[in-house]
Amino acid sequence: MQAATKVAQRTAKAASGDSVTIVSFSGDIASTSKDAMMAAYHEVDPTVAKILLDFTKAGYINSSGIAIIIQMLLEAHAAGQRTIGIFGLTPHFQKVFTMVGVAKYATISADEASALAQL
Amino acid sequence: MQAATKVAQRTAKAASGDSVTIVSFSGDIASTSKDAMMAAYHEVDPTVAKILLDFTKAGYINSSGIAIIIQMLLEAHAAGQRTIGIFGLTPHFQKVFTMVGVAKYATISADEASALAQL
Amino acid sequence: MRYGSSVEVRLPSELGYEKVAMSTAASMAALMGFSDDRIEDLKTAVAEACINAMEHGNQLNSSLCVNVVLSSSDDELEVKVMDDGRGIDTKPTAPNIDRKVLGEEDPRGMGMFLIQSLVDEAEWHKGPPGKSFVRLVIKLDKENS
Amino acid sequence: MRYGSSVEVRLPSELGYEKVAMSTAASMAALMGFSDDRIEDLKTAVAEACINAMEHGNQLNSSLCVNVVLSSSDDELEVKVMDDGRGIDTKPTAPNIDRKVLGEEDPRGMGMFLIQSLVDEAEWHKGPPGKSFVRLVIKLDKENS
Ligand SMILES: Nc1ncnc2c1ncn2[C@@H]1O[C@H](COP(=O)(O)OP(=O)(O)O)[C@@H](O)[C@H]1O
Ligand SMILES: Nc1ncnc2c1ncn2[C@@H]1O[C@H](COP(=O)(O)OP(=O)(O)O)[C@@H](O)[C@H]1O
Repeated sequence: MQAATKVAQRTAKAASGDSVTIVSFSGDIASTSKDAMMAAYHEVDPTVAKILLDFTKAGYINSSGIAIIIQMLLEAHAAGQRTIGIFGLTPHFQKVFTMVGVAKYATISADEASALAQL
Repeated sequence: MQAATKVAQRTAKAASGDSVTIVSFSGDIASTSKDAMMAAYHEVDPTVAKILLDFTKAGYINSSGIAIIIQMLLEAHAAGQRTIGIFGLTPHFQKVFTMVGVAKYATISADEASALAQL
Repeated sequence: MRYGSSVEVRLPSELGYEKVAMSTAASMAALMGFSDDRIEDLKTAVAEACINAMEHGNQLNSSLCVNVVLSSSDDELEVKVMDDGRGIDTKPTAPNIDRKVLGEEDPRGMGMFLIQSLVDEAEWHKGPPGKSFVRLVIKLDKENS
Repeated sequence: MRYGSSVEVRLPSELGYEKVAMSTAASMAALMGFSDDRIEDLKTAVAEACINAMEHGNQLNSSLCVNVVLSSSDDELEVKVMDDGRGIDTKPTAPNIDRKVLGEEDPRGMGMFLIQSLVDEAEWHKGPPGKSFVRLVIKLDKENS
């Protein structure tokens, strides 16, 4: 009943010159997305220090979906030196992510260009 | 309960060089639109021979709304030499207008440029 | 989608509310995987069925509801739109645009024809109050009707 | 909009169907003239309320329905989301992101908080089966909550 979450991974250069891994999610971001999203996160090379989560093509997002992102923040925090940024959320979901506190552990940017400029 | 139909009138040049009056409708095209739409049609100078009805900004269209357009075709037909074209419909409504026969009495074009090219 | 899930919506018999049923039906069809084109067809058919139920069935009596039941199965979505009127059991007839433009036929009278043209199955049933309905079906494997 | 119009939707207790309620609610709010921003707030609140009703109220028992009643008045839209569970009457608490990121708090548990934060009024009521509900209100004159 939920649109299967699809995942893609690519690399980009941050303003600082550092390499950044961008993980893009499309479809619904909900409880059913957990396996696909966490598998995609675990596929990123453990040595990668900067990750951007791209929600440009995400459709419906609910609080169980946000909990999956918090799970990533938890793992990144436990592992130490890894910076996570988020972009591509609509203004509504930028607000929602900020309300629940995600913005304290991940920079939320409107689009890829502004996300890369900050890393 | 229905979004009030708004109307605007302007003039353009057809490919033939003739002057064309474009009447644009926005909002819902439904039974409640009848007075506003027919008043707009009657405001067009009776000597104008070429009229385009612009639905680019129309939202919801139902069969009672299409009946108002047929009423315009009836009046144009009764008055004699007047050509009516329609543009700005989504592919779905281009299909629907064609199904009920409107395309027999009004050329249906995707956009303003192709509508003007045909007049 | 689990076989036999159904969603029910009740609307007041007030013009404009058909748009609420359109959204509900569109969303259910999207869950089932229908294409955007088919969803547009469904939306117009559901709107016309609801307008008829409000106007002709319930005579725009705002204390009467229009009841819309959306039932999904593996390969189709069935929509029943019920009203409290006596219903209708005649088949839709195609509008005659020549007669309409000549003023020989009411410019209206295209709703049932559109419903039948846009969906894969359409049937009208007369019934006791609250049980008159039109039943529409769109099929998942038949992307172009 | 006529004072006191209401729309009712019944959904199966199956995750994903909250999207149907979101569409219905969004469409009703659009008819009433709510801004796109407020409609987004309402959609998220309605989705979270339906998910809770399905999961916690109806324990995802697909034979139980979630009943959503949308009632409009001059200046507000009230949404009641009812389930067959025992309900809840505790107030939502704000998620503690520090504790979540440290693994000291479940990463979930944000639904009720979001509902309360996004709408103008939110109340949870315990009731007999089918009568436990959360009641949400968004107000037309209060464009930013
Ligand atoms: N639900 C209904 N109950 C009773 N009569 C109906 C119903 N739906 C349609 N009809 C009858 O069929 C006629 C044709 O309907 P339709 O093709 O939708 O066009 P319109 O509504 O514009 O008249 C209506 O005028 C009405 O007499
Ligand atoms: N409709 C309901 N019926 C019974 N309990 C509920 C209901 N809604 C919420 N709850 C309880 O409140 C808790 C918090 O809900 P919520 O903040 O939405 O987070 P989550 O659903 O992720 O746990 C739930 O875990 C559940 O115990």
